[in-house]
Amino acid sequence: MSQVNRINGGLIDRSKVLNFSFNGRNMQGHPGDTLVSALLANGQTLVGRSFKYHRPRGILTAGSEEPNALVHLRSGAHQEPNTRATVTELFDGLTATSQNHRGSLEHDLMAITDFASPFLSAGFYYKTFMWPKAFWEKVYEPAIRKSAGLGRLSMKDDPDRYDKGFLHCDLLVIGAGAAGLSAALTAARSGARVILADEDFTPGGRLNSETLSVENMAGQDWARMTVAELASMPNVRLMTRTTVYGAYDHGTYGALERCTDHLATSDGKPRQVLWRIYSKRTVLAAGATERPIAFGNNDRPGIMMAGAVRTYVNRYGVAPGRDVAVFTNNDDGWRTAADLVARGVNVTTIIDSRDAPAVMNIAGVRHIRATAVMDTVGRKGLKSVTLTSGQVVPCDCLAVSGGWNPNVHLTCHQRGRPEWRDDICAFVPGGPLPVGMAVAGAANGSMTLGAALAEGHAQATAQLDALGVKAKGDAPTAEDEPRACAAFWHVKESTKRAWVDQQNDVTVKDIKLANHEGFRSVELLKRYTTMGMATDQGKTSNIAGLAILAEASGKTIPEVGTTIFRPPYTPVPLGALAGRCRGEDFRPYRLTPSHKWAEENGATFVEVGNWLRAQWFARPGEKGWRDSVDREALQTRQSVGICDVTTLGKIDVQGKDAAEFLNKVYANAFLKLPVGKVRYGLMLREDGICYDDGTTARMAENHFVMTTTTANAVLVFRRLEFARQCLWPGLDVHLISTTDGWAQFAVAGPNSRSLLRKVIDEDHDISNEAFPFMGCGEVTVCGGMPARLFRISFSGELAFEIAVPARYGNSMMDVLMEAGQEFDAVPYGTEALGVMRIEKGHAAGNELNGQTTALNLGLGGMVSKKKDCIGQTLSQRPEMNRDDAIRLVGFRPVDRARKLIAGSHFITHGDDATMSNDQGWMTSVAFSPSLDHSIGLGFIKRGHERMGEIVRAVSPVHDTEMDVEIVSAHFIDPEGERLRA
Amino acid sequence: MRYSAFKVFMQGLTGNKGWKPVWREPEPKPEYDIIIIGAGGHGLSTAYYLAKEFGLTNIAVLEKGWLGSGNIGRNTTIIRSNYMLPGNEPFYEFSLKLWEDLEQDFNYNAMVSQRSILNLFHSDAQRDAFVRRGNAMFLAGADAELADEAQLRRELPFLDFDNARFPVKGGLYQRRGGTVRHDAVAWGYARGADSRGVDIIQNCEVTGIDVENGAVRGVQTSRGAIRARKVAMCVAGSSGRVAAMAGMRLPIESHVLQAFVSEGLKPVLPGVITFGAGHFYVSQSDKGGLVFGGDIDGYNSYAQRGNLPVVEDVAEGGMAIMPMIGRARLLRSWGGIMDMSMDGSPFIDKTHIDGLYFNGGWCYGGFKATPASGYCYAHLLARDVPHPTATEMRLDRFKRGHLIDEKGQGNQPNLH
Amino acid sequence: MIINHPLLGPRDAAEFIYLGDASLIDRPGWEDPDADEKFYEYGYLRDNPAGAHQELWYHEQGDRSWLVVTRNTLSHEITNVELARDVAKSRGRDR
Amino acid sequence: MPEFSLVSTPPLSGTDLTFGDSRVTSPADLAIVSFALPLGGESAAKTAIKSAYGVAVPDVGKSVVAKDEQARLVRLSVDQGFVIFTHDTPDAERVVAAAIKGKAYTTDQTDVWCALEISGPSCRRALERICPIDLHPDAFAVGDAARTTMEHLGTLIIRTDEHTFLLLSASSSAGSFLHAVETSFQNVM
Repeated sequence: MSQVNRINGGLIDRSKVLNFSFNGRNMQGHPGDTLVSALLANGQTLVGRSFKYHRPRGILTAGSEEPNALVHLRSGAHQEPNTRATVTELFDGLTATSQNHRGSLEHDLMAITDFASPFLSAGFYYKTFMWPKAFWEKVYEPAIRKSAGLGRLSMKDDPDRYDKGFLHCDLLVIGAGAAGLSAALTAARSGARVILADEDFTPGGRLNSETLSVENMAGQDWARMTVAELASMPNVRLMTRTTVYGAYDHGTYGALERCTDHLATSDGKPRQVLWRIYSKRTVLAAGATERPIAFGNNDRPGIMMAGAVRTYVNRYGVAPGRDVAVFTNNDDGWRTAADLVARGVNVTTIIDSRDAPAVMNIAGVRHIRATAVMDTVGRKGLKSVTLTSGQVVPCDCLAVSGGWNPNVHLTCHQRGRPEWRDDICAFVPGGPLPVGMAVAGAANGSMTLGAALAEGHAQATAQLDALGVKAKGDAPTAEDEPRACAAFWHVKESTKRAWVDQQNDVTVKDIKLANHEGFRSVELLKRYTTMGMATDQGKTSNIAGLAILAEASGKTIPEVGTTIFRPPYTPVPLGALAGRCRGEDFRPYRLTPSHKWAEENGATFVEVGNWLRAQWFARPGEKGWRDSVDREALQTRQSVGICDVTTLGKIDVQGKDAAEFLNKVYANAFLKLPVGKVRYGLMLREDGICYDDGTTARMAENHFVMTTTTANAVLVFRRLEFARQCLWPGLDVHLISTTDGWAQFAVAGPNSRSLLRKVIDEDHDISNEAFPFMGCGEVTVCGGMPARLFRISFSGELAFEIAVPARYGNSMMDVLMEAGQEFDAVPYGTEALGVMRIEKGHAAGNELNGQTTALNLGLGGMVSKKKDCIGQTLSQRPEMNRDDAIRLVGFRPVDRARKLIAGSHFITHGDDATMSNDQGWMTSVAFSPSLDHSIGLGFIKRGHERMGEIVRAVSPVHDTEMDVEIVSAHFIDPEGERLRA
Repeated sequence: MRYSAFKVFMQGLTGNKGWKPVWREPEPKPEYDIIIIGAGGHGLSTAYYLAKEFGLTNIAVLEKGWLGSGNIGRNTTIIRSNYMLPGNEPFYEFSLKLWEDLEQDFNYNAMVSQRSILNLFHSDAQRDAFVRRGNAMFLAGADAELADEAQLRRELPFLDFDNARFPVKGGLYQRRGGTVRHDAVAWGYARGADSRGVDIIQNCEVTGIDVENGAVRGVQTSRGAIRARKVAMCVAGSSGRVAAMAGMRLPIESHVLQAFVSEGLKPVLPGVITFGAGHFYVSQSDKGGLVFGGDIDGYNSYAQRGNLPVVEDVAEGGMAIMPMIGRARLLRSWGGIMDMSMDGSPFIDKTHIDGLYFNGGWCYGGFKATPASGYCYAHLLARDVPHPTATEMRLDRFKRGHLIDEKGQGNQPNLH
Repeated sequence: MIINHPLLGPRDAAEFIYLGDASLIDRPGWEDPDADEKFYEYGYLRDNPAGAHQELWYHEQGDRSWLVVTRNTLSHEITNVELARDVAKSRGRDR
Repeated sequence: MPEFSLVSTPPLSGTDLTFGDSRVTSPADLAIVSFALPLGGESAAKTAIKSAYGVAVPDVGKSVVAKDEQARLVRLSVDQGFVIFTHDTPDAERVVAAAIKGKAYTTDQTDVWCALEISGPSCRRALERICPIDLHPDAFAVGDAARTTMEHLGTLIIRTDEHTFLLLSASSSAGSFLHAVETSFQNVM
C-alpha cells in the first residue's frame, strides 16, 4: 500500500520521494509533506492514544494546536517525545513511533481504563486512594504515574547542540499569513527594519490551505510572490520555522528557530536557535484556530477540523477520507465541502446546526439543516455518524467546524485580557496589549481574507507612523468570503461522552460535575478537570469548555472569562532555552596566571566560583591527597612555599578622598594608614553582619590597593560603587578592578625573604627593618620588571605576596620555583592554604558566612565606635550583642586519633542532643601535620569563656559523635613571632 | 459527605449524579468573631484549624478572587523541613508532620507524596554547610541523609557526573520531603473548614481595615462592611498592599518568582532534585510534567509574570545538571508574587493594632509551611500567644537584632 | 525588560543588578539622636508599592553607574531613569 | 645581569582564525590604561587629555582615535575611560600618566583584559549569537563602544570599522571567551 490517499495538486514536490517509517512500517512521502500529511497519504489514520482513557486517536488538526497526533520522533538519544506530527516536516529517513500505550498502538492493554471511565470522573482521585495511608507512595501513586505521562525521554544526554541570539528591528511581524505578509510588505517597502517570523516552513498561513484569490491571483501564488519579494530586501529578515513563543516586557520577544529539525541530521550545527527579539513595534498576525464541537464519541480517528481537511486537500494533495461528511455551525465549514468536491473527493453530507438555507450550492452534496451529530461509530477509524434526527450517515471522515478562535495568546502574556465578540462568537484581544503591539487579521477577529489584508496594511502603517516612518503602497485586495457563525458548543442530545479536551480526556460531563461541585471559576475548572493543561494548552478546547461552564453555571461567556494565557505559545525544548550553557560550557572558566605551570606540575584543580585553583600538587609516590597537602603545609612552615593567590579581588582605589572613603566602608579605621603600609580591613553589611575582609595597602597618598575575598570580589566592588555614587557622591574617589591584571603569589615560610632576595632587584631592601610586617611597596624583579610587594601573611609564617603583570605570571611561577630550589621550595594549593589558615585561626568563607558578627568572630574590638561606617549602627542591636553569643574558637579531639567533622553541632556534656541544647557548630576542620592531629574551628556559645571545656561534637548524619576540647583558635605560634621575623 | 473508594464506586454506578458541592457559597454575615483576609492555602488552613482544633467556627475567610487563587495555586508543590536555624526548623518539621497525616485528617487526597528531596553539593564548603544543616535537622527530630557521589551515581545515573562544569560531589537527602498536589490542599482545607461552619466568601475584596482607638473593628469589602474584633491578614504576596490599609510598613518586598512545567512524560525523576551550583530544582508530577523553578526575577513586582533571563537561567541550570532533559519541552511558565522578607523568614504575629494579626513574609517557602502556618496562626488567634514552634516569627525581630537568616544574605530581600 | 539608560540608551535589564527601593540613598546620620530607630527603618521597612516605584539598578555589565529607575510594579512600565549620583546629590548627599 | 628573567605569555596571543570571509585575531602588544576624571578636576583632566592626544574625550559609549592615530580613547562612564594603544613594555600606565601630566587618575589595565579583533562581513551574523547590543550600523556606528555581557562574560565591544570590531574581555577567562567567539562563527558558517 503506498500513498493510497494521494490526490493531485498541493505544494509538494512529487519529483522526489522521501522514505520514512511509522511504528516500523515503511512509507513514502514528498518534500513539502508533514509527517501527518504523509501518514494520511498512506492511509494511516490511527496515530496515538489519549492520556487518561487510552482512547484510539487520529489526527484532529493540521497545525501546532494538535492534541492527538503526538509521536516519538527519531530514536535512541535523539528520541523526541510528544512531537506534533502535524507540523513535523517530513525528511528522508524519518522514524516515528506512537506513544502512551502498553502493547501495540492497535491493541493497547491500558485501554481498559476506558471501560472503567464511570469511576474515573473529574477529580475522582481526590476522593479515594487515602487508605491504607502507606499505600499512596507504594501502590497507588506508582500505578498512576506509570499510566500517566505521554511520551518517553530517552534518559540519554541530549546529543544535539543549541544556540541563542539577539535580534533588533523596527517592526516585528508575527505570522506570515495574509495579514502578516501584508503588514511586512508595507513596512519593508517603507525601508523599516523588519523581522517576519512564522512557525511554518512554508510562509503563507491559511493562504496555502485555501483556494481564495488575492490581487486576482491564487492566494498560494500571491503568498509565494510576496515572500520572494520580502526575501530579496536587505532590510527584511524572513524567519521561517520560527515560533515567537512569548511576549516579554518592553518589546522583547522570545522566538525559537528550528534550524535542522527538518533534516536527517544536524551535522554539528545547532539544532535550534533561541532568539531574543528586541522590537520597537510589533504586529501580531497569528491567525485563528478552528474549534471543534463536543458531541458523543467525537474523538474517533477520522474526525477532523474542517479547515484541516482543506489544508490536507489543498496544500498537501491528500484526501483524508473516501466518504466525507461536514458538520458545521458556520459558513466557513461549507468551503471544505466545496474544495473537496472540486478536487474530486466524495462529500456526501453537510450537517449544519443552523436552521438556515444553504450557504452555497455544491452539486451532489446533501444539506441537512438545524441538525447536529450526536454519536459516532468506529473505534479505531470512523465508520458512520448518528445525527440528532436519528439518521445514520456513513463516512470515514467527518469535517467539523465550530467556528474560529483568534490566536490572542501573545496579547495576553502581559496584562491583556481577551474580550468577547458576539458577532464572531469568539474572544478577541482586549485590555492593555504588550507595549508596542498591534494586532491584525484573524488574530484580531478580522476573519475574512479581504479584511485581514487591509488590517495588516493599516496596522503596519500606524506602527510605522509611531516610529516616524511614512508607509508606502496600498493594501493588497481580496474578496470577503462568507464567515457567518452561530454559537454552538456541544450537542445536548448526546448521551455518550463528548470530549472537550481530547488529549487530557476531559468531557462535557466532567465540566458539568466540576461546576456542580463548586469549581465555578474557570481557573478552578481548569485545575479540577485538567482541561487545557495538556501539551496543546487547550488551543482547541478551552473556549468550548468555558462556554459549557457558562451554560452550566448560568453565566455568560464573558462573565466566565478565560484562563490566563501564559508563555510559551507552543512548547520550547529545554535544550534550546539553555543554549550552549551546559556541560563544561555551563559557565566560563577563570584560570589563574600560573594555571599552565600548575597543569604541568601535577596540580589537581578545584572550582572556586568560576575560578579553577590548584588544590594540591601531587608528587610521584604520594598515595593520596593528604600526603601532598601535609607535605606542602609542612614544607612551607619549615622552609618556603609558593601559592598563586591571584583570585583574591583587587580594587584600585584612587582619589583625594580615598582614605576617607575607605574609613566609611571598613569597620576599622583607615584614615591614618601611612603610605607604604598594609592594614587588615573588616567590612560589614549595613545590617551589622560581617561581610568581607581583606588587606588594603596604601601605595601613595591618594592611591590604595584593596583586596577582597575571592568569592566576594564582584559584590564588594558593587557595594563600593553604591557607597561612592549613592551615599557619598561628594567624595573624590575612583574605583577600578585590577584582579586579573596582577599575578599575585604568596611566598611563605622562614626562607621566603631569602628566596625573594634572589628575584627582587638588588636596589630594593626587603630586610625586616626596611620592609617590616605589613609593609608594602613597588619594586622591580628580574631586572626591572615592575612588581608590587606586600608583607602580609595568611599562613602565619614570615611571608610576602608579590605581584607582577599577569602576562608574566606563568613565568614568575617558574622563576620563583627555580630561585627556591636551594630551599626545597614547594608550590602549595588551596588545601594546604586552608590547613595553615585553620592552624592560625583565620576566618574564611565557612566562618564569614553572612550570619556572623564581628563579636562572634572575636573581632568585636575592630568595629570602631568613634566613627561612622557601613553597619556600625545596626551592629549594636541588643540581640546581636548577647552575653551568650557564639564565639569563634578552636577545637581538638580528646582522642587525638579521631578526625573532627565540619558541620558537627556542639552539645554540652549531660545534655540531650536536641535543638534547644544546641551550643554551636564546627565550621572548618583540617589535619594539622605540624600538630599531627585533627584541628577545627567552630562557633560555640560563650566560647571565649570555655577554654579547656570538653563538649560533645555530634554529627547524626554520620551517625557519630566525639568529645572535643575547646581551645584557642591560634594553634600555631599564638604570639605571632614568626610572621614578624 | 465523606469521600472513599466505595463512594467513588457507588457514584460511578449511578452516573456520578450524587456528588455534593464541595463548599457552600454563602453571603457574608454582618459580623464574625474572626475575619481571615485571604482564602489561599494559609488562610484556609488557619480557618480549618481554628474550627477543628480550637473550636472557633464563627469565622469568615474573605477572598478577592477564587479560593486558592494565591500562591497555593501557583507553586512548585514541594514539602520539606530541611532548614537549619532554631527559629525555623522546629516549625517546618511540625509542618511536615502535619502533612504526613493531612489526608486522613481532612478526608481529601492531596497526594502527599514523600518521594524525597535531594540538595546536591559541589564543593567541600557546600558539603560542610549541608552537614551542619543535616545535623540541625536531626536535632529538631527531622530526618536527613548524606549521600556521596558514588551513591548518587547509582541512584541518579542521568545526572551529569562526567562532563560537568561543577561536578557533583554529593548531596543531602531528606527522604520524608516530597511533593503535594497543591490545589487539592486548598480544596481539602476549604472543604474541611466549610463543613465545620466557616464561611468562605469568594469574590469579596477587602478595601479597608476599620480601626478605632488602636483596636480593629472590622473590614470594608467590595460586598459591604463586615465587623469583627479579630482580623487576620493572610495574603502573602500582597501583604504590603493589605497592611497599608492599616497604615503599616513591613519588612517585606513583593517579588515575582517564575515556575515552569514541561509536557507530560513517562516517569524519569524519583523525587525532588536541587542543583547546588545554579538556580534549578525539579520534580515530576503524577501527570508526568517536570515541575521546575529557580531564582526569583529579582525586582519588585506585583505582575505575576517574569522575564526571559530567568527562564534561560533556570533552563541552563537544568541542562547543566541533567542533560537528558534537553528534548523535553517547556509547556507553561507562570509567575507568583512572593512576600520576600528581610531575612528570608516569615512572620506570624500580632501587630501594633489590637485585634489585627499578621501572617506573611513566606518568601518562596510558603507552600510547605501551609499546615503549620495555619495551625500556629490559629493558635495565636485563638489564644493570643504564639505556638511553641513559631515564637521567633515576630515582626520586631529586626529591631532587636534577632535575625533568622538561613542563607546569610542580610537585609536584601531579593537575595533570600 | 529594557532600561533606557540616560547616557547609553536602551539596554537589556539583564546587564543590570537590582538592589531595591531608592530610599536606600537616604542613609540616616549615625549621630542622630534616634539613629537606632532611623537605621532600623532605613534597613528594614519598605513602602513596597503596587504602582510607581523608585528603585536602584546597577549597570554592572555596562558603565557601572547606579541608576534610579521609576517603574510601575504592576505593569513594569518604566517612566523615568536617572543617574543615582544626580539623585543622591539632589537629595543633599555629599561626603 | 639578573639571575632570572620573565617571559610574557599574554592570553590568546597568536590567535589567528579564519571563518569564511572573516578573521579573528588577537592584537599584539595592546596596552590599556584607564583614566578617571577627578571630582572637580574634570575640565583640567579633559584639557590635558586633549592636548596629549589631539582629540577631545569622547562621550560615554563612544571612542575616538588620537590625532596621530597611535591611540584610541574610549569613554566608559561619566568619570572613566580607557586609552588603548600599542606598546610592548609593562609601563603603559606611566606613559599615559606622563602624557596627561597626572591630571587624571590612571591605572594599568593591560593585563586585566584580553582582546580579539574580528573582521569581515560575517562578523555581525556571528556576534548576533552572543552580543545583545544592536550592531546595525545605524544603531552602532564606527567608533561606538559598549560594555555588555556575552555568554556570561563581561565584554567591551568597539566598532573600529564597518566590518571590524575590537572585543575586550577579562584575561582570566580568555579561553572561554575565545571559545564563545569561535563557536559563534562555527554556528553561522
